[in-house]
Amino acid sequence: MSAPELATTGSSEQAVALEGFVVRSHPTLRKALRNRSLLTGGAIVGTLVLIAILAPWIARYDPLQQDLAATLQLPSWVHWLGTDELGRDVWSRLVWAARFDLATGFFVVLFPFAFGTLIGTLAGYYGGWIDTVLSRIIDVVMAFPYYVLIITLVFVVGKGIRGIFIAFALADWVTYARTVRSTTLVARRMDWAAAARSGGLSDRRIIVHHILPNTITQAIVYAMSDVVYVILAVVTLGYLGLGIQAPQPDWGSMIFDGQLFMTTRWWLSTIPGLCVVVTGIGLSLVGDGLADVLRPE
Amino acid sequence: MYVLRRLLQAIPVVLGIVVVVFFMLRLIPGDPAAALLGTHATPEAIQALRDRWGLDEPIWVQFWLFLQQLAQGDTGTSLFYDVSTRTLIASRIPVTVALVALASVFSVLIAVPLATYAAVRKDRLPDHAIRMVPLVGLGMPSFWVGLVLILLFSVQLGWFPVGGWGDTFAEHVYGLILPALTSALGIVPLLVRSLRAGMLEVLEADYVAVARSKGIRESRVLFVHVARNAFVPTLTLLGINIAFLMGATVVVERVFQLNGLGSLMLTAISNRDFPVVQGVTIIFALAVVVITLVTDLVAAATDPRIKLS
Amino acid sequence: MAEPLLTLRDLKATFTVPGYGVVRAVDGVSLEVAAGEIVGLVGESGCGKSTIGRCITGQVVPSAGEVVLDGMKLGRRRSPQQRRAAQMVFQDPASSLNPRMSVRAVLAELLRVHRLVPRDQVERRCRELMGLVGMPDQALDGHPHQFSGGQRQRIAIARALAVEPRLLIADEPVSALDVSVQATILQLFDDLRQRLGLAVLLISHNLAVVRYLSDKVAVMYLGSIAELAQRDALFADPRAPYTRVLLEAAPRLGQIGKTPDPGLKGDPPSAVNLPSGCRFHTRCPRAEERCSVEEPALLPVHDGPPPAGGEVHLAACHFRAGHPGAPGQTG
Amino acid sequence: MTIPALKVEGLTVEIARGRESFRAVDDVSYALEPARSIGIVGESGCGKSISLRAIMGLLPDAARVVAGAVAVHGTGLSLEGKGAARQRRGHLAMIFQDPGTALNPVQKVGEQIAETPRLVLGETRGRARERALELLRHVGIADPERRYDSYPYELSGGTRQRVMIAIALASQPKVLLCDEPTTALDVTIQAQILRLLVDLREEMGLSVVFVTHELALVGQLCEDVCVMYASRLVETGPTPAVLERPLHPYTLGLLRSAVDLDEELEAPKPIPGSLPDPARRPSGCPFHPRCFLATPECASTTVTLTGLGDGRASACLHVERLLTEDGRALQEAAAKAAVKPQDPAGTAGGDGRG
Amino acid sequence: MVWQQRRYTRRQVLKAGAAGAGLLALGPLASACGSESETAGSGGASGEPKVGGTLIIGRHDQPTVQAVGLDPHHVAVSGGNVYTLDKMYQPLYTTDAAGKLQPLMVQEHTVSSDGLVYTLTLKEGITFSDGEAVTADDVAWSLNRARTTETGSMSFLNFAIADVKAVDGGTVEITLSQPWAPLLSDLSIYSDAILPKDLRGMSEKEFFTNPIGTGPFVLKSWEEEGALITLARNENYWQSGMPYVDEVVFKLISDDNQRMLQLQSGDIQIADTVPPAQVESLKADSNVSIGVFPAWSVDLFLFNHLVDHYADRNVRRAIAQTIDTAKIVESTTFGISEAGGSFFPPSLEYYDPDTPVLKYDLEAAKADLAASGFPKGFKSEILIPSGDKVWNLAAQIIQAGAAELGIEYEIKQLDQAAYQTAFRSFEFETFINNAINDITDPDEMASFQCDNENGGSNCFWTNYDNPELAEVVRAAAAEMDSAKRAEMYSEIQATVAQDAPYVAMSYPPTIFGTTTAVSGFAVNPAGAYPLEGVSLA
Repeated sequence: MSAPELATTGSSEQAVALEGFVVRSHPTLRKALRNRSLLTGGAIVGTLVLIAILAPWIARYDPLQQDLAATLQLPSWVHWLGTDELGRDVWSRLVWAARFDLATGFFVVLFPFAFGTLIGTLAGYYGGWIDTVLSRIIDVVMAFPYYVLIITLVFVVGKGIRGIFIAFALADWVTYARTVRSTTLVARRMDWAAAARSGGLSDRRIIVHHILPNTITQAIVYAMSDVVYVILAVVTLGYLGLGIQAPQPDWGSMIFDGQLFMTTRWWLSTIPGLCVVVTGIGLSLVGDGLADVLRPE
Repeated sequence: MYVLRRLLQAIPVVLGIVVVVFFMLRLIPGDPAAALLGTHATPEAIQALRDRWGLDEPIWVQFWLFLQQLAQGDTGTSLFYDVSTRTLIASRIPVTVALVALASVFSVLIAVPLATYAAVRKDRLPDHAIRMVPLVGLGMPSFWVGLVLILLFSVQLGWFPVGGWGDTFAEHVYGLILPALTSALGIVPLLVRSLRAGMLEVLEADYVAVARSKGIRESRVLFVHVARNAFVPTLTLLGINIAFLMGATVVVERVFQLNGLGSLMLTAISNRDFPVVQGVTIIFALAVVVITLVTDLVAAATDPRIKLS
Repeated sequence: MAEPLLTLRDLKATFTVPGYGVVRAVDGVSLEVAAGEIVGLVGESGCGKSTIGRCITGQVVPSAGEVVLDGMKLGRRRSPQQRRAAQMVFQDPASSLNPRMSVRAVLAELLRVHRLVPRDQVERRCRELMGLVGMPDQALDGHPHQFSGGQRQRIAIARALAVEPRLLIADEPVSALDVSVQATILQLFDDLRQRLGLAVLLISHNLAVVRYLSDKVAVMYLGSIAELAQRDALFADPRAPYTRVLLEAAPRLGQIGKTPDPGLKGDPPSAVNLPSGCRFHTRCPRAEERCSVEEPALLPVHDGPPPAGGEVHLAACHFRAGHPGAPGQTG
Repeated sequence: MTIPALKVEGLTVEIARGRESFRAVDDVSYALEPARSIGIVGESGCGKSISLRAIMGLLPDAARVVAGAVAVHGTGLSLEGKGAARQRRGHLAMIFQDPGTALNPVQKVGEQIAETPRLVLGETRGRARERALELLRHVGIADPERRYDSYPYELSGGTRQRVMIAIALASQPKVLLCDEPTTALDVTIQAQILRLLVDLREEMGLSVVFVTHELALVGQLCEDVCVMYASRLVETGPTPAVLERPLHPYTLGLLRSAVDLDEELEAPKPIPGSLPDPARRPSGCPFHPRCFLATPECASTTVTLTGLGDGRASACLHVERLLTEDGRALQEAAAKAAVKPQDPAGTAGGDGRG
Repeated sequence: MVWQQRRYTRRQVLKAGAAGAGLLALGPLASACGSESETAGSGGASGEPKVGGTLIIGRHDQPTVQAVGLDPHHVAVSGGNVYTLDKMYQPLYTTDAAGKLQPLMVQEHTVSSDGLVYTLTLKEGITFSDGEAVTADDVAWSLNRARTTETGSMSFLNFAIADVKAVDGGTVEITLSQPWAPLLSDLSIYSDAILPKDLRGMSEKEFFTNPIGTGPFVLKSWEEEGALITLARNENYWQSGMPYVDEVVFKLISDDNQRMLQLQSGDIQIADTVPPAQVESLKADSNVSIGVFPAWSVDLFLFNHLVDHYADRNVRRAIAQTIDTAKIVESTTFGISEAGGSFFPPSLEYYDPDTPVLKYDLEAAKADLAASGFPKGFKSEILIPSGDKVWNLAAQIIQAGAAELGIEYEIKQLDQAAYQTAFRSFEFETFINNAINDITDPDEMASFQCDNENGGSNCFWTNYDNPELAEVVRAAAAEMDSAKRAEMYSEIQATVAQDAPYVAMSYPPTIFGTTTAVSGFAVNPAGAYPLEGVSLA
């Protein structure tokens, strides 16, 4: 028998019986524009990103410029949030820290996101011994309490931004891998995945074009809160003396440095703390919103 | 059968943990012998110590020795304190276990009512308010929360000790309240979020509707039908998060000056006291494995379906 | 006689369920589908009918037996061409289409990857495919959530047709659809058979649907075929007691006020511990002692050569030729 | 005049979806005589299940009853509030489409049955157990002693549905509401469950409301039938009469679109178009965009269920044509005429199931 | 040559400091209360001291390591041990709160004319905690053990001693191999503590689990690996009426906030290492007194002379002149520390206030750099231990100053163990550390920091190699004439100031917080604090 011959008779009897339908204009975008979480979160994160980008103009002083004659000044018109122990302008440092922290958060999360998604996809898609081995590795890494692992790794790879980067790369991918693995398992069992396979498509094509677009959503949503976790972990490492190198302005070290003055200059640690909280709120809202918007109907 | 299967599954994980811990720690730069002997140590003295500790043996020999010791339930003798790590760890375990346990209790006591209330009042004001909790809570570093709690409750109000864990059982509990609260606040956001979703699912289930239509009291509907079904996801979630709670002890024990496993680990890692770090990390990881196992088993006992999946 | 398009020889498929046992989902099934033929596979849930479909498309690896399609023996590893030869249409329209891909993306990908048409013809071919299943061209731009169940099922059929398969496996293609829509899909199958000469293996629990579309019908019970015959022979003269029970139990518009009474007790036994002898004997209204001991083979119900123009009517029952003492029913 | 076992009047339910809300059940009224059964037929999303839940007082959070009254043997039941469901005990009981979700997965089935006698009827633990075993036996479960201690997941679909029925019977209801109780079951099991329902009805004098999408089932089981489309009743009447000569184009369409074992092998005739989204119900007669009898006034006139004698009622403006002419012929003629392209706009709207 | 981590704001360090071991050899204990001067305002209750009570001291760093027991002669004794040990054992001499050497167990001493033989007469009535009297045999045995034991921590201080003999029950004779001015001062080091001869026949392990000494307290319990140590009154203490408190508890509280908060809440009565940043707010608390005690301590910014840049004297001088020590102490310690100048702390004997130190002078700095081999500047790094707030700030100030010359510093933080390892193996370019003199004689500091060959530390791990200067240092130790020594030490200070092998940034005092219930508390310049004179209200 030859390939099915296609009659192009226009409207067949079935076309008459066709149920109605509408093809709407880009629905995801419209949904995004109607999603309150996404809009609020987007506004918050957008503002922060804008501040970060415009830091050189918004900051009124060089964040590293010391003025040892004017340390620990109270907020004034000259220094909106006062100065720190080295007479540096706190507002300027806060603004530059936004740039640093957001960039750190996003870049640090990038590798675990990519690697974890890859591993999770492979484990979930191929199953069998690949899955068994990868799952056990994931289990092993998950067995270590988060901070215990991060701290040990920071000792192994060294402090500073490089150390943080590597430590998170090694510790953080498992969460993505686990999430993506389970969503991939679900996706793989969907009929459309079976159809793609029996359509003669290669595994690589099925993974990249069919499975990933469905599974990556969750990873993206988690990545949003993960950025906050990373900022928090950096803050906490700073507290334990393993954090960012001075004099880089960073909310974490500002919280940490400021806590010595908690009783006399409360804002020194509270305001950077609030910045982390606001970032957290913004990114969580974006995450929630994205989850809503990207969820297929 | 299910129990056996779960136990078997844990074996490769435990082995993996052991391997990872051993080799990870060997990668940490810094010589423990030099660290212990200090400024005036001669190279000969350092070498003698290294020989005694077997630090110059090939790594595989060291690993084999380590496994042998581990088989006897020990991770060796602390380089720094010259006592068995088993003794050392055993003396610290009560603090950490009590802290984690109390923190778990607190997180449940805080999260469950909040989540339930939010779910019952879905989309109304209490729900919206409670849903803000995870958003705000997510971004607060626990050492900072701890500090604020100390300033507020210990310094300003004088209700709790500033730190430490006292001598008597009552003092232990009393001293652990703020630290446990600090730890708990670290996971409450996640718990509230997931529990609310889980609770909503249960509340909307048909069997809850059926229970109501039987004519039984609403309290029984909530406590027997809803609670029991919501229990399993709560438990599982808590099981997963206890790992995080344990990690948080590293920070919280420091903030509140508690001498538990977390502070032992921080000290030991600075001292390059490998046997102790090995012991503590293995204990931490094993605890996580055991807790996961126990929560799974309890969940299976509560929900008989789990045994099949 | 021409070589059949699809031949299943003594196909077996087993699954191990942890903590439960080994499930013999398909337990020695032989079946042929000729080119241009629609063969119905009926049975209740868990009888293994879907597993057979999945064995053919390669989603399930048979534990024994062979699948020969269009002269190709389909094994565990299949070339793209082998995979294309049989295409599946699924029951659940909600999961049968990738929610993230537009209809065009789905179709065009298949056309391009397999180089089924020259690159510049892809769009035209997509439209043709849409036309074939009675969907307008604009539908190419849509995403699954924008379509109703029936429309999705049409798109799924178009996707299956895109790779020019020899055989379509339709697994409960209408059971998830609203009654008023079911008919349109059934007609589409009918139409495709007539126009494309497509062979279809129609898997369904719905006897009416099977009766409407099929040329030949196989009734399955617990992993094996209980009865196999040409459509009319089977519905007019069912020989396996199970087939009769099924027909009895099916709701019919013509039987107002009569509650069906299949005379059947209990639930199907588990596929882990198949009953001894005839696997239906535990529930069979006509079972006798022999049935619990001796497993009946699938054998012709009539002695002698097959009737002209038709295939043999087979049944797996010791009393396929008629119950002892009673005259054999004839069609 | 006898007091109906169940009287539903003007039941209207609104469901909030996002910021908008729509009527999922619109002015539904019917009465069920004691020891009789009534079938409610309609396709997915027509509101048939929601109407049952409203009667049972089990509406989801997003839905509320905006009008209507429900009475069982003359006793009015409240339709709002958390206590509504509890008030049904002794009057109404309901069984669900999927016994898998309607049984508490972590409670032994025996206990689920015994709960009502023990906690509501005040029986002792032992008596409640006896009662539960009795009910299990009653619904045809062999070996009830063993089944008492089973969890739902250990049971087959058919057995679960029997357990569900036992739970329903435990509260000694007068009316049993059945929401597609056999849709998830195999035909042979379906037949067993239907048999059981019929037997129970006869033995206990139960009245039954039977919701389904399959006309054939209603035909076999119910004396009366209500056909529902897009939240409204479009036709009611004694089942044999309705099935024999439908007086609404939708009923006719349903009958003709189903393939049936008893029919000659003629092609089923689908109803053109698809179900409207309940939130975007067409104006006038909601069926008009798919109707072969539709005229422009169908789109503008509000139609109501109108009595036609012999207990029958239809909500079709053109019901007199169906009374006088052969509906099948009309339908076929219309289908032939429509082979030419149809205005897609006229059939716009998803079928609401996404 | 004993140097020490700074005492405030060290964080988790000193467990590693313990690592640093000999490193924290802190000064011997001060003399009896009779000579005590109220150096700072801590305490001050009048009248008869009250007897009884438990004194709880919150310490910043990890106390005693049980691994080596409580052996005062052992190398691995750290800062934490010292403060426990010096309450249980005593050496022959001590440093009082004013920094003067005082005889503790010695009644009088004579020196032979060649300066090689010292004869010491012991006071009578000195007993060990088990009630036995201290004899010359005990003293000779102890000093010989201290100077010869392989693990002896500070045995290098005793290098000039050839032999120690008991002449009779109350007289000890010390024979030197060369004239040695600092001898008596050396004998005040805690590690020359007096133990009973042959450890009363016990094994080391037995003895040091339940040690016997002459100090005012005895060990009661050792818990939580030294995080909680309790000492009890020595009922046989040879100075009658003392100590006043029944028990002393040493509690590890490494977190600064915690320690200060516990002090304020009264959970502890004494807190060491008060962060300078909190001094102001603590002073406002009426329940707390802050004691700021001058110390023989100096914070140094040190160059690695093995690195080309810093082998260049002009580079070192240039950088030294970018460091505004006054500003550093102002911003890092709020003026509590004194600004640096000479590498000798001002309170140390032979400190020369007229030392020609390099002052902050950007123009001169630029000129010096221009004259160097690296006129355009370079990239380098500053190594600091992680978690040290003050040094972190100091490093940032140095970083900012050097940037003016085009020298770009990166601040590298390592945890204590890695930090120690790094600078001891010369794997650094510059680092910040602190040196402290543990005894009254400045020879310790001078040789440690100027004698590359014999100083024991390659001039504090800078590898500053100046043989002529080292000669002067050695000569000064052998010189018995005070005036001549003063001249020599002025010369040493001047040479170092001009050569700038390292920069003295500041002289940090020791800061303690006490509750107002505590009286009689003082810290000597070596950092030791005796507790027999402390009482609780």
